[in-house]
Amino acid sequence: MMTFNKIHFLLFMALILCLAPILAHGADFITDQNFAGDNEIVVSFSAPLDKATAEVTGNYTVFEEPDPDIRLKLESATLADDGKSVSLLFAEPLNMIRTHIVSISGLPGQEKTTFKVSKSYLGYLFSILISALLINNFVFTKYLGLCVFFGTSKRKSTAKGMGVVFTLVMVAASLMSWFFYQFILVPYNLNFLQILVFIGLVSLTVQAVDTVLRKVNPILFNSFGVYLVLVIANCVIIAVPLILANNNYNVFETLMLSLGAGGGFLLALYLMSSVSERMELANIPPTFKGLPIAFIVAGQFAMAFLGFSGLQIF
Amino acid sequence: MPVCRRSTPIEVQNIESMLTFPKGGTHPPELKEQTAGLSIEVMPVPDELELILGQHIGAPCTPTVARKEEIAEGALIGEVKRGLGVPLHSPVAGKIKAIGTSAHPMRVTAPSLTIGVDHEAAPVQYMEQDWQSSDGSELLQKVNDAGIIGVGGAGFPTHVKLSPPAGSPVDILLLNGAECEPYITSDHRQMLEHAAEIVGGAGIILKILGIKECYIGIESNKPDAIKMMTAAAGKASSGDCSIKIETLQVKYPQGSEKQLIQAITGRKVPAMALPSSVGVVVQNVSTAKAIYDGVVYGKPLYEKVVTIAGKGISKPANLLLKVGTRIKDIVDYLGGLEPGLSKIIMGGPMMGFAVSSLDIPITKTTSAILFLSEDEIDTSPHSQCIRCGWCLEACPMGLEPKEIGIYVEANRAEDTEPFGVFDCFECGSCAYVCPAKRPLVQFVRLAKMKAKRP
Amino acid sequence: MANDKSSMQLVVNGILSENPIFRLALSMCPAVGISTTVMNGVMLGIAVLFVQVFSSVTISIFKNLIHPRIRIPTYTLTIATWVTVIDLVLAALLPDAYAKMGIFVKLIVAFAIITMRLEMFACKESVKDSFWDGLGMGLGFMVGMVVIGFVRELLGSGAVLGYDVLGFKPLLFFILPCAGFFVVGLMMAFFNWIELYYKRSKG
Amino acid sequence: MIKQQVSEDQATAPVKLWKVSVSPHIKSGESVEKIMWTVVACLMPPLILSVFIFGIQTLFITAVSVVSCVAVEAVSQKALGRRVTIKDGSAVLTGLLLAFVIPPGVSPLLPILAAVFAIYIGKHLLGGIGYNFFNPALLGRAFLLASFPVAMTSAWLLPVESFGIFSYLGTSIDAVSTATPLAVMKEQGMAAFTEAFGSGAGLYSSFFLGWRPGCIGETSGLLLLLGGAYLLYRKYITYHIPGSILGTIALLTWVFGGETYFGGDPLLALVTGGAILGAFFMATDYVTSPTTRISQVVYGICIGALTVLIRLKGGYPEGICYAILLMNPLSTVLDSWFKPKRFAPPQGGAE
Amino acid sequence: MKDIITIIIRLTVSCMLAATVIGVTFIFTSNAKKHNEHAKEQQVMLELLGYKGDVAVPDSISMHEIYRYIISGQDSQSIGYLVPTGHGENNGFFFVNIDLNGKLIGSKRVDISEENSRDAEIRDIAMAEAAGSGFVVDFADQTIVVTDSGSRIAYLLGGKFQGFKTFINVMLAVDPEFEMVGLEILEHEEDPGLGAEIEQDYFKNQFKGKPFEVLKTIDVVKKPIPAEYLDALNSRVSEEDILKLRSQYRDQDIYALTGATISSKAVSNGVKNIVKKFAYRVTILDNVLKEQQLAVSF
Repeated sequence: MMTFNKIHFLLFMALILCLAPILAHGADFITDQNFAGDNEIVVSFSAPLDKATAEVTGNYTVFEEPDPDIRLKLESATLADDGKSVSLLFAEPLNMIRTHIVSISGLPGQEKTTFKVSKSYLGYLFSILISALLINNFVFTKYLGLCVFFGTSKRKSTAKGMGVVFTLVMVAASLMSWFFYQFILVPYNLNFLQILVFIGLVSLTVQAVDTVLRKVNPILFNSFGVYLVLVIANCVIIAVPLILANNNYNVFETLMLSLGAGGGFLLALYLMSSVSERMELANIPPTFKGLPIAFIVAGQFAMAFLGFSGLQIF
Repeated sequence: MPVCRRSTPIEVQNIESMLTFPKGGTHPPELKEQTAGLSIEVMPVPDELELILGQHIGAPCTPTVARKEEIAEGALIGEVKRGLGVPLHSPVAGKIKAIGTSAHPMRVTAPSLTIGVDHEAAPVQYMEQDWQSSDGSELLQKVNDAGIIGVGGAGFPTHVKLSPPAGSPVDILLLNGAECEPYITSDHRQMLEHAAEIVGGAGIILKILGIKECYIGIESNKPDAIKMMTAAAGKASSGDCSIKIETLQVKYPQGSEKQLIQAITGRKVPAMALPSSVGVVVQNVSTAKAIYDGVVYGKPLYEKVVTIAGKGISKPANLLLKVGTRIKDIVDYLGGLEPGLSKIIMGGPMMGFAVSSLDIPITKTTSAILFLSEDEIDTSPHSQCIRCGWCLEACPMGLEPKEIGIYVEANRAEDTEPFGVFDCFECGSCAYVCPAKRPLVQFVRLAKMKAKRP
Repeated sequence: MANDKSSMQLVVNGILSENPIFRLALSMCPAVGISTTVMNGVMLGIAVLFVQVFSSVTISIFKNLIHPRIRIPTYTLTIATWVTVIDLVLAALLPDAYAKMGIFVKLIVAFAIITMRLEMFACKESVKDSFWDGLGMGLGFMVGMVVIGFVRELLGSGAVLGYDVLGFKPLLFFILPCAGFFVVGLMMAFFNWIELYYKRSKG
Repeated sequence: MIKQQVSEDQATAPVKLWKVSVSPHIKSGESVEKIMWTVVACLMPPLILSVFIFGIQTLFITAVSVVSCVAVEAVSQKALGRRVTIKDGSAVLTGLLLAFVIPPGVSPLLPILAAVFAIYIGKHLLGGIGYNFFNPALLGRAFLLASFPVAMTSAWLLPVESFGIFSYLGTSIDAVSTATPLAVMKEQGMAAFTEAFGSGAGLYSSFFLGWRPGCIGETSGLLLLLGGAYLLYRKYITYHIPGSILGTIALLTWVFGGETYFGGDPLLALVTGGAILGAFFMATDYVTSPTTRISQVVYGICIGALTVLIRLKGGYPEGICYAILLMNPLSTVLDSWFKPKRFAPPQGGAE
Repeated sequence: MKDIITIIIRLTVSCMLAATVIGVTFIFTSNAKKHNEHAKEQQVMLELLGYKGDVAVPDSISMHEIYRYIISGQDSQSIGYLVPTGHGENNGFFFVNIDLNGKLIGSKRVDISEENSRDAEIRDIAMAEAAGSGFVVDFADQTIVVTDSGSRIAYLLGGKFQGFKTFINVMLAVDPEFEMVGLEILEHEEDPGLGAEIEQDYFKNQFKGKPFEVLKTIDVVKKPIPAEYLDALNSRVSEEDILKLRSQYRDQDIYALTGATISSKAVSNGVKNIVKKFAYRVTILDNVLKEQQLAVSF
């Protein structure tokens, strides 16, 4: 039963990986460009450059996208030993949340090459995933879905089942919500119906999964069916569409957010269930038995998860 | 679960190096110096013997004698009517005083025969008989008639062990001379003093089983025994049979059947299976000696070499005792108890049973009686498990004693099966190493009672 | 079941013996998430009170018209409607407080407590009783939130309702998000202890 | 008969009976107390050295920490109706380790609060020793870091010069505080690091000996290594956890820690920060670490990887404390994934 | 079958009822919401200018919004400003198009009301029309010029930059000489107790009164704030003393928050960049307006 899910999950991930190169667009001659340090941009080329032209700072113009009239002051341009990458050092620290536009003149073949430097989009997508999964884990740092979290984290098998069902429903519901939000609610100015539409879509997804599963794979249904009802009562499932509506995410970002949120929920459930099983064996004071101690342990988890705060992989 | 299952054919390990089992085990202090140098001493027969009717695993004997009946030395006094078992013989000439119950080391009481010893009767002389001409099944019958059981510990009827099921052909005989328990030196002394008989016994077993290969495993802390046995084995080996001595590393529980088989042959006996399933029969060296006596001289098993040691006894010794001798008589013979005595243990300190009374008689399987003083044993209270994992390290069976203990303490003994509670043979390695002094063997026994077999 | 209960009893029942946070342990997310100040507790409490009362009354009025097979969707619809209403109203009238509560106002729609009361109480009882029961539940939630908020605000920032009372900040820890778990856990234990104590003293 | 000892509860029995118990009747000489006090002893040299590095107040902070941990342990055990086991040294060890991971310039009041949190909430509410999921000392530290972020991230002191161990007494910590090497490296870059602490062999040796800003007990790699080596020799710990942690930190720092790939300084990564203290004394805590060899190695690798992740990309300069905390609850999971290898399964059984 | 029809009918009716309730609420609240939002913005701005609490805002004060757009053509870019012509009757905007070097490309009148200009959609359409076909317009930022009886007293600038965790969103006020008048942190996600202290008065007030010359090169120092200055920053001393100390520490860099150097540095760098960019642009815009003699409201 689990393999069934695993295969689907793997297929899904493979699909994302196939899509990845399409997202990572790049100019022909310039193979790579990104921020290196606080005040540094590194540009890589497919062929070695001439040191004489590459290190002339006058050949470069760099500005932030909204400020084409204000050129950033370049301190130096240094060609790497292999001649294939130039590191541009600026006098002032760069505002890295903005897209920077770099123009290089004097490159062979072209008079002027212009390209954008921004934090890598793929990295951004990944950081949404990691953020929802670890840094802003929906259970331990955003405090959502606690009722279901404490309800289903007693046994590892329950936790796994709940987590997997939850992630699947979450991805489906979020994508649908995104679609409705982007193409119906926003164009027709119906944003005030958000809550109604989103909760309706979630119920619909759950009902659909329920019906399909019952017909297609009754065995799977028997093991996961019970969790489907619980999914609706979980605030994470409605929080994700609300967040994506708030932040105006696009479809990939939505996908990443829902995957991260679901995965984070699964992770939290699994961690909690593994300690719950041990907690049952412990001699816990009677007034703390049950939920109070579960809360205290969850608090300890939340404290450990503070270690991820400020994590910026990209 | 990934499982490495190594079965036949055997990977014969380098015979020159010292062998041992690869996983687990501990090194309790050997403490054999007290008695290792003392040769076997025959203790005078006390006035009264008490023979427990159930000397071994299986059905207890039914007495074949009546009260007040006069019996001769070596006479049959008990027989197994139904089930698995061997007959019981009288160790002395005398008179049945009572058929009743006696204190028992494991159970509280057990049915027994009390014999008043006739000190006047002349000792029986056993004559050497020709056994070479007999075939396997005749020899097997003789082994049974002599009432021989595995004297090393569990007391499994030997003739059953020597007739393996048809489905599993046996090709190797192992004689267990490891004697890995601290204090005990009775097998050691047997090997020193009766090397030829042991090797002869091995020959008889080989003939019964119809095989040619025999290894005798001896721990390296008995170099003199290894030397004696090697010499004896060299003499006995011929084209028909090869008897080899294997030097084993000193490590507890080297003498456990499964561990010994793995150490010497590299074969692993599966859980809940007999050694014969991997083609091996294991016998204790003392059992081999008993078989020799029983087959060659027709002398039934009614005497036992027992190590008496510990700081709680005035004079440690290796005694040749009649089965049925009470501890009380031994204590009297050896000059009494010492102050500070805390526990009396029948068997080794790792697996033996603490006894509560001096009235308990020895049985065919008793290999030692230890009188341990307070500083030799550990009585400190146990604390909560700190999950150090030392017990996992020590367990030769790859079980998880810490989890068993934690579950039993939380009244969840019925959930301990996944941690392997039924594979445990209670060697006590885990409890020995436990820094929290947890009574893990006790937990395991409780768990075995409550958990369901898979 | 509750026909013989007076309106007062229904309200008290919601606040004490069936307190949604400490006794029923439902709708814990805001109790942990935004209970850093008393004000947040009051605001969200008002929102929940509004939604609970209005939903209970609505369902109670229309209880005979609701088809049993679409009971739950109807509840969800009702709740979502009233949540949207209070959401819009708060966003328009109290933008500051609304900003502090983040998406928790919208998340009232997924509160198990409200659906549960509709299912267990409002769809069977009279409009009047439903009103009082909804009031009790809402007040119970508010009381829980206020108590937690009081502890956290006092210990975390030395203030009550935004007014500095201690003059110093005892432990920053309490206004940190993760402290919510500890405070709620300890308070639940406290409630358990009171119950045990009460039972023991009774006999 | 001869002098018999009778067990107390059976004194009234008509027949004199001897003590009975389940085998084994002998036990190894090791005990929880012995282990704990040995670890405490191994931590003494770094503590004494820290007095000479950061001044006499470190001793005071440590004493407060140890005393409050022991007191909280005793009070909680009394209050919860359990046997008071302060003599087993586990509370002393927690107190010592707690003091070791806080900066030398903090107020002595901090460890008292942390002790309450670590011992009462982190340990005794969950069932006492053996049942806590997180290392109490590190939980205490995380609590302090959350509650007193300024003190915990800025009260670092420069090593005192010429045995002036009283020089920090009575001074305002704000005036003398400095930054840890890792913080300098993270926030200001390698150039500023070289400027502040020098470079070359002298840097490594002085860092290795402990002459650098840092937590009270983490600075002296040498003494901590000696302590760790003694624990290894006594077989109280095995090399699996420390080895895999330090190896992973070194490897990953070498690969990702520099300006370019494979340009990091693995040695520096080990001698700055609390890697050695964490690897030998924190991550090897029996209760919160896995028990089988494979899971210990996986656990160590994960801790090392998380440490490097937090150091290089996270919000804190040093990540080992949080890395260990994050892995602590996973130790049971790892143990259930990598069970000890059974002797042999039943024939024809589970395949 | 009949069941299903009933269910559908009942559900439809409930949905319609729900939608009605929500719709009515929306209609009633949307205007109030817009009004409140605008009022809140105004309040932040006025507070920045010093009209806090009881201080009444004089009627002579008025605010003028300048919107800046980037106009991208085939391979050229220019900056387009939407400058208000005045309030009330003769309201409307000028579209001023300036190339990257500060030369005027063209200007034209755009007829949208002040009220409509606040709606981003309407404004964007008007702007695109003004820029002509073949040009893409992108909104860049907006600046507010504050005048008192027709003379400029301050500019209000917004900005967003990288903090320690995520971005920091600020609004600041500078006087016509680009001396800092006030700083407000609107949004941030820094650590409580550490970076979050940038919200505190004692940090924000450090920027007050710094002249443009100092702001241009402002940096942070890792030293504790002197006690007397701290009191002044927290407004614990008299008004005169505050002014005295402010001028005393005028040329001093910003004292970094203990344990949050990165956040402090982010704010000071962000403020520096915002002010520098604005100073550069407003000079150019003023020159152009003067040359063209366009009658603007400020």
